Amino acid sequence: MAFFEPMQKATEPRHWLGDMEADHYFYGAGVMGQRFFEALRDEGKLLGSRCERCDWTYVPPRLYCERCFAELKELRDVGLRGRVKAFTVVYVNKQGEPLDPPEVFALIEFGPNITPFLHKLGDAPPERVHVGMVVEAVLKPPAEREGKITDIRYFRPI
Amino acid sequence: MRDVAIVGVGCTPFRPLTPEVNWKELTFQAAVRAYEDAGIDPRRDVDSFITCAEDFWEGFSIFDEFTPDQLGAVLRPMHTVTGDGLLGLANAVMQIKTGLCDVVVVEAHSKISELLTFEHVVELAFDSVYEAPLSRERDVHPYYVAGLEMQLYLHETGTTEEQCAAVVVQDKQNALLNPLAPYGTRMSVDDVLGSPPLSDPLKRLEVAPRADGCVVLVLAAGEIAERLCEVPIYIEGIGWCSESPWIAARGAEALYAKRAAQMAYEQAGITNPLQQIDFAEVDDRFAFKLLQHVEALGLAHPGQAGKLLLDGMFSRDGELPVNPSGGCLGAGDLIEAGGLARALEVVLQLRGEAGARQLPDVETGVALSWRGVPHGTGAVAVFRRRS
Amino acid sequence: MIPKSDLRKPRRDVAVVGAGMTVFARRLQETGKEMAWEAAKQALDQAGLTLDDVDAVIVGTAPDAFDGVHKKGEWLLDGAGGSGKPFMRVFTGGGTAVMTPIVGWWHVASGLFDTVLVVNEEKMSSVRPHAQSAFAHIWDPILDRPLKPNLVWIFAMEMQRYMWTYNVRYEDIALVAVKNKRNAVGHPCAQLADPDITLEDVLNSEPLALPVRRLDISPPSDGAAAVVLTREEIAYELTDAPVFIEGVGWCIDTTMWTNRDLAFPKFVARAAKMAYDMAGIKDPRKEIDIAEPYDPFDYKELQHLEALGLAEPGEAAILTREGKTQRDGELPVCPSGGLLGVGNPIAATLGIKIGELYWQLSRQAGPRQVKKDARTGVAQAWGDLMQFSSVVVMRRR
Amino acid sequence: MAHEPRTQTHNDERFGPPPNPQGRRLSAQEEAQLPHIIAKPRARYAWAAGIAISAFLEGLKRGKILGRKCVGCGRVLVPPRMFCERCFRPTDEWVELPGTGVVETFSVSYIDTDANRVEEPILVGTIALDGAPPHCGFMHYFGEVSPEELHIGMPVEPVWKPEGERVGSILDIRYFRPRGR
Repeated sequence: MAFFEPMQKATEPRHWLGDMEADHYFYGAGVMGQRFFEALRDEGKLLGSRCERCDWTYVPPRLYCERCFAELKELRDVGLRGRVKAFTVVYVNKQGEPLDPPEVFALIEFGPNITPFLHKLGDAPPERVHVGMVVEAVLKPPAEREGKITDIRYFRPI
Repeated sequence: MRDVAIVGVGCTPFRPLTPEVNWKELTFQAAVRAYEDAGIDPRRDVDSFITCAEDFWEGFSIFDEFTPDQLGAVLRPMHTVTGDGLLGLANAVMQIKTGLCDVVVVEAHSKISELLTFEHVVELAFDSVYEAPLSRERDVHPYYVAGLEMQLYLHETGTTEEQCAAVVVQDKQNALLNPLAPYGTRMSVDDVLGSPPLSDPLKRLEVAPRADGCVVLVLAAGEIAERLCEVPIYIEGIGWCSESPWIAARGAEALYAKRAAQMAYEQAGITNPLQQIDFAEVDDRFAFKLLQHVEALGLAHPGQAGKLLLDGMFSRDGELPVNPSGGCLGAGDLIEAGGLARALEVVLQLRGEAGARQLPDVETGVALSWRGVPHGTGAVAVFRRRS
Repeated sequence: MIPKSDLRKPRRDVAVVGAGMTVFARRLQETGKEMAWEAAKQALDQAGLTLDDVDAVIVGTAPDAFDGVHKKGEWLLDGAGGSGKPFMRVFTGGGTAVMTPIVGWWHVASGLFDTVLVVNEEKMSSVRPHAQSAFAHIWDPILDRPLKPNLVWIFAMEMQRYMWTYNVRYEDIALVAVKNKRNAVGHPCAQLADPDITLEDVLNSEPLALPVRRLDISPPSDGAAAVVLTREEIAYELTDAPVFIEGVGWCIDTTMWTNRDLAFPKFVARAAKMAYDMAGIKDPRKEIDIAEPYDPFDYKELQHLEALGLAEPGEAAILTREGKTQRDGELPVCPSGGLLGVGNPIAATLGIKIGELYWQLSRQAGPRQVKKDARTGVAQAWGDLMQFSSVVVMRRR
Repeated sequence: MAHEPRTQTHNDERFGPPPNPQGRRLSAQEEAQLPHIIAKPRARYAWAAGIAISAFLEGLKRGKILGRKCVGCGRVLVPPRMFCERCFRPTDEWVELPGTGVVETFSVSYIDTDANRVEEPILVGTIALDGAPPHCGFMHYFGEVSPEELHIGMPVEPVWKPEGERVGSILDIRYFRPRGR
């Protein structure tokens, strides 16, 4: 006999409910993340870290260059203004229910040789968003910033 | 270095739900079939076992604990690859090539129907400081990342939404001939384009529905394979590659797949894939991924796959059939088992055992896997029936 | 039965040419990626190589539930140097510490790659309220989890069974903790080094799940470690003293842990036999000069020495009592300070198992260098639900 | 803008390798100032119990401990499974065990599942069940016994919840107690 006897009645199979959740997690921002978020919170600046050898700037800044593994020591302010490289309009939430209004996510380029930056777009009707559109970051007021990525509310067209 | 061939395959049918068995019983059934097919006794003949699984898909911390019994691997060398089935296959190939092992078993399964919060777990793979908080704020569906990548691909290659929708039509039609595939049907491009938008330009029907199932492959060193079976299917090349894990690092092309293909082709001596490859099975969890992956395999110039698909080049009777199994869209998104499901179809076709969907005169086939949103990791394997 | 092939014999030699590790401690400041990079960069620097020289990357990290990150290997990959390269993560619980170098070995020995970077990382401080919140999910959800177990329970049960079966005294087991915490004093990454620790300190430490007390256990920790592996020819170009991986073995026992005899870890013995056979070792007691067995608990060092064939069942405690496993003893065991002394960031203990053997066998271990001229060593790790073991034999030729 | 480099070699000769071990533990105050995100994952499951464990749970509800016999090796597998992992073949028949057994091993635990300290120790262990092969059984609590009395080899029996309270769970057994108590 190659197989075991199967269950035959729809009521026979049992299932067991459970989870794989901890109470919560502390997700630290890291050595470079700390500098990025402090600059965002306290000075309203977006920082990147530059690899001299590869002539490449990472935003948000990384401690190391992904390409050559050099330690990155130079931080630079990339400004709050960039261009839309790609975008999408999302219509549903995780439960499959409609998102009203829909959310617009985008990759934003701050310039040549800089990694694009993932964030949301706002103050723009989805149908008017296009690739190449110039946008700028809208920050929360200084008093409301917490040192989180959501200190940037979204990017809006200029 | 030694040759490596597939000498046995086994699987369960792919289905939306499998409430009547747990993952051990599911896997046992696929394993029994694979060992029967290979004519081996796992308790005696197998030198190493590999399972491909991720903890959060399964709901167990250290899922490796729960892997040996159902494969016959108790008190034997066995380990888990936290990756797609083709990554497991790569480990098996290397183990045999070293000379350490003669016969290796690779298993991957999906019991994804048991995960009640799939979308949340997908988001858990995003960077928890820079990426996840953005979608968590309004509980946004994590497949927005696929929408973003699709938009980038369409914009930079000129591929159209109709061409992507045609992928769904073709896959679901191919699946009608595959008894393992649960999602075969007939539909039109307009049906797909008219389905609700998920994340522009991605439509609901362009997302592969998930499925449960298990695939087990038995590999053997070439000199043994010849003795074990009549038609060993040789793994002529296998490659894998990961791009930067940052969502924002994505480009329009599937660089991971391109590099994985380069590695596999180099081993297989493939310099002109269009000439040397007869058909392909590629991951298409999202319709546009099929086109992007076909281009990464060098089977179409960048931006041309969509047009060629409409011309019928990749259909079952085309010049270069792609996803005769129905792919992920027709056979189901099998999570980490996706790569082995692709490989399984390639093996069945090369053996001439694909039944109603058998392609004529095929000798070399290629399988391509992708680890899904939000990652850029993929693997490519080239299989051949040697005459 | 399938006759074994004539071609079955590893023929390409693989050596360790560099190792690195970070401090093991609660490290909330760095991300896992950043720690992985620190260790990987050091290993490459020590080998005199750059990331361009690396053909493939292998990553080890234990449960995703520690970090609360799904597909943690993918997340770590840029810090481990994997961007744009063939990248592989394998996972065998605590056994990952010595499994990734085995996987690295077959990457090179297969002929597919020349030089690979093996990076293991672990961060246990992210999960709240305690690392136990992650361990709660390692149990069978139907048979075990309803009983609300604590991970320490199974080790207590195993230790109890071990002591009972082989008539081993707790006082002798506790000596392992004393030895390793003292050994760790020479280790710059150590979390729990203590030059003044005494047997009484261990015996009187807080009872957790008896027979296990606080000082019988290695502490949860954050850290990373890395090694560079390459083929023989390149190894000799890089260094005069490469340390070769001569034998690898790994083995897993049944999931049904309540159906096993917990006194003797048969799976460790099987993994060891596989590695010894490959290395041509017939009498490990005579041929092994130094050992780095997995010691998350003090009794585990003893049980593992026995399963590794370095002591008879029940004898390891006697060897410990007689001082033979001290750094200057006949068979130095855990000269690094082990998990008990240096710390236990699960997968990252690669650095005190394979890393330490590399430094010891190439005679670079500084103040930790063992007295005897050690040429052959064995490292071992252990994981899952007390059921998996990985073993590596290393040798300086 | 530049920051202190992290890749510098330490030259402290009291220590051996690694040559450049980075990292330190922060003070509580420093930790509190780290930018971070606090989040709780949502990872919920409905695992299929499967053929063997579904029947096992139904058995518990009826106050019975069920095993599966493999005629290949002659073992009675408890907890049951539909295939024998040793013989790699389907198991053959259901067997009802008497429920009694001996203590295979145990712990006297002063910590609970979240590592909190408990005043009254939790007595827990595995039971080698009568009718099953040596070492074969499952984990459970012990009750009606003092930590000093509890020992390996002690004969024990299950104490069931009243029939009306049983739901088909391992907790349908309250605990095991010394036999005949």
